[in-house]
Amino acid sequence: MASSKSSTDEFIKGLWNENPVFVQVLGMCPVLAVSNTAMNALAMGLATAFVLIMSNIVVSSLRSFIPKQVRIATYFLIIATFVTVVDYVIQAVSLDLYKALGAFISLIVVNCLLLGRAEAFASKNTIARSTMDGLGMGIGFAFALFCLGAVREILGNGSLFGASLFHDSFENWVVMILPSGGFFTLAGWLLLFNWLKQRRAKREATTALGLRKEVA
Amino acid sequence: MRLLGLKTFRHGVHPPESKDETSGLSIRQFPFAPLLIVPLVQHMGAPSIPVVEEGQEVERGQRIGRPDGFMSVSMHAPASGLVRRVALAPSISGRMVPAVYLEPFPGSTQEIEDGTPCPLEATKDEIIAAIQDAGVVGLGGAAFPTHVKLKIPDGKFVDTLIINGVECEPFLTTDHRVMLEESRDIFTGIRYLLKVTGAERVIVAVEANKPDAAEHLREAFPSDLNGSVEVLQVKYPQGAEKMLFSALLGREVPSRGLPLDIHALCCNVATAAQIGQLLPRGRGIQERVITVTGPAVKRKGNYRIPIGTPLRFLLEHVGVADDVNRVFLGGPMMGAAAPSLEISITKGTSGVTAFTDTAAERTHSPVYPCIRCGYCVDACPIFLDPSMLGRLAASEQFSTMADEHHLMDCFECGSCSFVCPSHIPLVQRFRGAKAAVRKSKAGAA
Amino acid sequence: MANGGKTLEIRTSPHILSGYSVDTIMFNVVLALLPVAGFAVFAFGLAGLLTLSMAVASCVLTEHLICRAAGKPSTVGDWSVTITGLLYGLTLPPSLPLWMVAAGGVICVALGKALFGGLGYNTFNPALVGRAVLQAAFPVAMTSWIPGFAAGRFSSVPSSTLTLPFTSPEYDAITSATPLALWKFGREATATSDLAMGFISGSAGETSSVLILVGGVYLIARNMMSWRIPASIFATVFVFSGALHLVDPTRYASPIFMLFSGGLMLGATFMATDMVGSPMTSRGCYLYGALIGVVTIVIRTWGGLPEGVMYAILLGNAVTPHLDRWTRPTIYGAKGKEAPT
Amino acid sequence: MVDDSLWTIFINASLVNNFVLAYFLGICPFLGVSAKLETASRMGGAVTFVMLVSSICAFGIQTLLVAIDAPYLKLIAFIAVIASTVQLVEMFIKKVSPALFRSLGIFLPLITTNCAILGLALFQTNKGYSFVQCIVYALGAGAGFTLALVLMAGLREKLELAEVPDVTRGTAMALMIAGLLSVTFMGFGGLGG
Amino acid sequence: MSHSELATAPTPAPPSVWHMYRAMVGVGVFCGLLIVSVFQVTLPLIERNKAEALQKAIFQVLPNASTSTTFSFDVDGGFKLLEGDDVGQPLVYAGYDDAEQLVGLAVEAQGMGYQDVIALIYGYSFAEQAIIGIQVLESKETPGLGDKIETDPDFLENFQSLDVSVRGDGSALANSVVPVKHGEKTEPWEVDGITGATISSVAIANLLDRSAQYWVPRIRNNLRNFQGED
Ligand SMILES: Cc1cc2nc3c(=O)[nH]c(=O)nc-3n(C[C@H](O)[C@H](O)[C@H](O)COP(=O)(O)O)c2cc1C
Ligand SMILES: Cc1cc2nc3c(=O)[nH]c(=O)nc-3n(C[C@H](O)[C@H](O)[C@H](O)COP(=O)(O)O)c2cc1C
Ligand SMILES: Cc1cc2nc3c(=O)[nH]c(=O)nc-3n(C[C@H](O)[C@H](O)[C@H](O)COP(=O)(O)O)c2cc1C
Ligand SMILES: Cc1cc2nc3c(=O)[nH]c(=O)nc-3n(C[C@H](O)[C@H](O)[C@H](O)CO)c2cc1C
Ligand code: SF4
Ligand code: SF4
Ligand code: SF4
Ligand code: SF4
Ligand code: FES
Repeated sequence: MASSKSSTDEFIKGLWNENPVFVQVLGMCPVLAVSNTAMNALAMGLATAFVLIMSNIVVSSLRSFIPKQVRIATYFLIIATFVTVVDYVIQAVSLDLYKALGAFISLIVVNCLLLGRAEAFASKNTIARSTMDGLGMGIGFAFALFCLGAVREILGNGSLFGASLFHDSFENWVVMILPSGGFFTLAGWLLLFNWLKQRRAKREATTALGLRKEVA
Repeated sequence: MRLLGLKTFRHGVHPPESKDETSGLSIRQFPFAPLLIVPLVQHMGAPSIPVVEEGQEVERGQRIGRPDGFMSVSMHAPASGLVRRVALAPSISGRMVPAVYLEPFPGSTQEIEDGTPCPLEATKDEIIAAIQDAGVVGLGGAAFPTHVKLKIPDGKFVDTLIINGVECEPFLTTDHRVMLEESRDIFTGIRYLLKVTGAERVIVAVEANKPDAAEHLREAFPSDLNGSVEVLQVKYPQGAEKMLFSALLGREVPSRGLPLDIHALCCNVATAAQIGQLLPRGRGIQERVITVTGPAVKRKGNYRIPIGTPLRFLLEHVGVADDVNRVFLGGPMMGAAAPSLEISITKGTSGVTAFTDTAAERTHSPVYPCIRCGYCVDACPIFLDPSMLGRLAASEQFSTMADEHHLMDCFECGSCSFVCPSHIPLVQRFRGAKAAVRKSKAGAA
Repeated sequence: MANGGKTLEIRTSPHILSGYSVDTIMFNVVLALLPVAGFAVFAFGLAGLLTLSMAVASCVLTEHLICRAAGKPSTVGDWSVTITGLLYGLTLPPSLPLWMVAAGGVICVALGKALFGGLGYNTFNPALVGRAVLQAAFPVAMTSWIPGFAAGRFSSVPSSTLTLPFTSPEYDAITSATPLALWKFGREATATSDLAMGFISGSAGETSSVLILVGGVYLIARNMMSWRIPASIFATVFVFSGALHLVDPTRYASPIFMLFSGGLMLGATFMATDMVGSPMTSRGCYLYGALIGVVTIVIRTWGGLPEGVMYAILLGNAVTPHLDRWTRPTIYGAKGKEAPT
Repeated sequence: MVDDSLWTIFINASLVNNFVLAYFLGICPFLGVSAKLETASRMGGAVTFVMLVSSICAFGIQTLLVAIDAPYLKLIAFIAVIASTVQLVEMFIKKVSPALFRSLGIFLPLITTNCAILGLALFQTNKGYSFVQCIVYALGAGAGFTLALVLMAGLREKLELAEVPDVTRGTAMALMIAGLLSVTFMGFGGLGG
Repeated sequence: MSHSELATAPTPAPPSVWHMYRAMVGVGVFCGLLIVSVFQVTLPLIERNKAEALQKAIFQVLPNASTSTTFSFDVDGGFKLLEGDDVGQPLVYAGYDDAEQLVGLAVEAQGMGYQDVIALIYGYSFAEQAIIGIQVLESKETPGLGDKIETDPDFLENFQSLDVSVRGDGSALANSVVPVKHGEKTEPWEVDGITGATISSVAIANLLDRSAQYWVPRIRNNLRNFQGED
């Protein structure tokens, strides 16, 4: 299957059909924890995407060099290294952002998406393909985080990227910024996806039926 | 367990009793139908083997079927007449069963020939054989061959015999009348039963709504018998033997065990009366007392009805309302709905209740989802969780029901369905589930 | 014969029913709640009436529309959603902006009930789901109270009630603290008679303990409600807060105060008893009540919030499956020796 | 050094700032292993245990890293040491108590790569807890994790027999329950303060 | 699978131990190099960021100060200028004005709030014997509610001059810092609470009280440590 796909397909699948958050439900912790504003969500998403792309590249380029027995340990080493790099870079860029993301930058290490892609994809594919996979998955992840962060910030704070959207008397839905709001928002997105999927399935079923009728 | 002075069991329900209209009516003899259809299987176990042929003339009380093995009993002709056919006939279960079609002679008398008596002095085995030969099965409803129950295996013993005169089922008053009118037979029967089982004492159990029966039996209680008459609280299903054991003896039959495991044995009063009546005379069962009642019945009463009387004849004779639409053999709690009027009365039939549309209480009520009200949990005398069982049944998780929720311990008393405000047909689901479990077990074996 | 060609109906036993039905039970709960609602309207005037009407209307309408959208017959007729609406309305501050009331009503039914499968399948009490989410969403509005029996309450409404949708309410200078807040943040106890009769500020429905008890007794007498749950809650609260009060009366409020203040009466009588979220076994009900009682007192005494009944009941709902499992009775005959197979 | 009382630390880690419901740590096992009560409670036990072990490890590593002044190795060292310690403990349990191994064992490797464990190590370091405080913190976090998981499992088992609409079935429903549990736990706000 | 099949199946070459070492060490070296170089590059930036943030906070709470110096505190030895080996000792920051006169001290304090620990820094003025400003460093209080402790002007006004004068014998504060209900503040050592965020505002008052009870007497008893007379 995979071999018949072009690199562009690898990129596209991560964005939509195999979106790590909405479809595969991976790496939930950072998704929920740091999506209380669009800015945090996007920063976290990009940080994760960076680590994902870099580790995919390194893993796929070293794939013949690393024996099976020690692969998980090396993957962890590689991922932890890039996370440490990101951690320091963000600290150097903005202390405020670093504070907002808190320990969740470090926690990218244990995000199952990273180990999962390293093990399931990068260790078996070429550098080019793995890069595209990392890009697709990473951007898909960042996109999903942004979707969450935007909803939560707009409702919870009446703003997007810190810019006020409504007039002053807008009443914030504080719950959206609270932990429970994270659960509810993600649940809402999943409900939407389920609903779309079902509608499409139904429509396909009816058109298939229609075709069969025409044939008959 | 004792509440408010009277003994009873825990949980259970209080359906309306509806017994007043017939409890005061004495037992009346019922005429012969033009054609009696006597099924050869009226009990749990193997069908009897016919010993008559088409065209043969039989005497009332003559044996027409012999037992096929130990789990089977004899059948006797309910009337003198001509055997028209030995063929299949419809039964309450909907299945066709072998039966003897008997056309009574016009003017056939109710007289019965006596056979070889079995005196009280006979040995245990002789008495057990005589009971089998008399065709006695449990008249309490289950129609389990009584002699099987009485055959105590080596190493087991019975200390208490319980005679079940509770009659907790609404509408029915047969046991009530039998206790009032046939106490002599009952006590004779008890003597036989005590002898066979070796029990030290007997307890006759009566529900508090039959004070006259309790009073009568107390007075008639022979002074040489070790035992008593106990009055129990009115509650359904007080008459189930398990509930009697816990109420009277404080003992519980082990799950999937037998009453023998707790050294007790339970017989219905009518069964005891039949034994007391038949054995000394060497006769077999030809008829039994049946309450015919219900809002749709015009001449309600307690009738002594020949076995094999077709339902249609019975109802025509007592008269029913034009819009009758449901007829139950037994009472409304445990009785089975008659699929047609072509089936006939058997030894297990303790009552016939007929309802019209208007009087029907189980109207076309909407079924709601289970609201977890717990009424069923508070009702189940076996302490099951009918709500959980019902939900599991709805998603067809039959093996979970059996393995984790004791499905097979449900004895289908119907208390849970009765109380359920969501009108979920719980017992119906449990019956289906049990059948499925048995089938898969049989398939696996 | 009479029944000549007619077919008989074949159903399996039992053929009679007790006469209880979900809709009659629910309808009776509505009846039992009406006096409480009536008193709320009497105490808070137009504001109370508008709050309650909006709460019921939004809940009922949401249920109706969701049923329609799912292509199922509307289940509004079983009255359960009316109870949800009424109880939800009774837990709200009477001056809450109507748009918030409506939003919470949608949350009650959609998030609290319909998305889990509707009647009987919700795990948490829908009315409290609505209230809890609303409290988290609009904590300030949800803790701004007006005093009851204000003059002119039948001719005007607080300015906050008619706030435009999605905008912040403006409060007149008339907000006042509830008895529990007075105690928690000022150690001021309110007179018991005022508590019992409802001459206090608070949620629309928490003001009249007596009418709540009357409704509860009515339902218990008709066997439509578990007496075990409220009894266990009251006993636990009384004993626990009584013990604390004995230790230090200045720090810990009296048990009578604890029983009659806040949402305890309404919650214990009408909300903890919602069958859908409470245990089915009797031992389970006692434990459930005890848990609710203890958590309520813990939150009231040591927590950050002045009132904790709502959270205690929601926690009770969450623990219910475990209570049901732990307290499942031994079945008949399982105590004795194993049966020979 | 922080002067929080042990009681405060425990209540805070288990209820007020429940690792799952307020900090969003360990969501994957929370969603993945909460469908059956049996596995959920065992998983809870296993996580609590690993938390304790890794809390002790992390305390040691942090002390060491401060001594040798190599903060940049923190993450790698945490991951490596926690993973190998858990591995060792796993082998030890397998030897000493096969029964315990059977009930906890299968979860252990899974748990090591779970953010609740690493999160605990990072948080206790950030907060600057003493050794005893670290242990109480780990126990509180473990208890809170187990509580959330077990509550969730009970509710999901109950809903398994419900006629849940198709759109809600699966992860969406689990998230909704988690959200409602999270709202419920907000009632504990301010406790232990 | 039968034995004969097993025997004929191609067995993968056993991985040589050398390969494993090579991989681990190779990757390890690569990672180590990467981390250390990134660390080296970012360290000055990070330190500068942190220092700036701290400076900003100190000057926020000590408005008259223009420079600051960090002191560490030793229970036996009093306050000392911070040196490399004082890690683990509590720190305070002394602020000096343009004339290099000591204006006050900035002290960090923390305590449990509504959701989690609130950490803040406050400025203590010698002249006024009062807290003259606070700055919240870390708080997870509810947005729109508890976070009013950072934004509510009425509340922050409490800390323009919050009396923490010491008793005559210098052993303790003359009056504890106490929280009161909103609008009921009458004494200079009282903190006027925030309606709707009582817990958070009470938490601030309490943590300030605890910290000031500890630090203010010690600071006053070791005053000369800060004036270079040590
Ligand atoms: C739910 C239920 C209710 C019963 N009620 C009665 C009853 O009221 N009277 C009775 O004699 N037997 C009743 N039985 C049957 C008894 O359990 C028992 O089988 C019977 O009394 C044994 O006597 P028999 O074999 O002579 O019929 C009931 C059984 C069940 C399962
Ligand atoms: C296969 C089988 C064997 C039985 N064996 C005995 C027995 O040995 N002794 C006994 O007292 N009852 C025996 N019973 C009868 C039951 O215990 C019980 O009395 C009978 O099913 C009627 O009870 P009920 O009317 O309450 O349902 C047996 C029942 C079955 C189905
Ligand atoms: C979701 C939610 C969040 C809350 N957050 C805070 C908070 O951050 N700080 C606080 O002091 N109180 C918080 N509270 C508690 C109440 O708003 C406050 O303690 C209570 O209403 C006290 O009221 P008063 O200050 O008007 O007397 C919160 C309550 C809820 C429901
Ligand atoms: C005694 C009793 C109490 C009830 N309490 C509530 C309640 O607190 N909240 C609610 O939404 N519905 C309540 N209901 C109605 C109904 O059970 C509820 O809507 C279900 O939770 C919907 O599945 C109650 C019903 C009864 C019979
Ligand atoms: S339920 Fe059966 S056994 Fe009990 S009284 Fe009725 S007919 Fe008799
Ligand atoms: S029918 Fe079965 S489950 Fe229902 S009450 Fe009777 S024994 Fe219990
Ligand atoms: S009685 Fe019916 S509605 Fe009530 S718990 Fe049992 S099955 Fe559910
Ligand atoms: S592998 Fe671990 S981190 Fe990934 S989804 Fe499964 S449990 Fe979560
Ligand atoms: S991302 Fe936290 S456990 Fe998976």
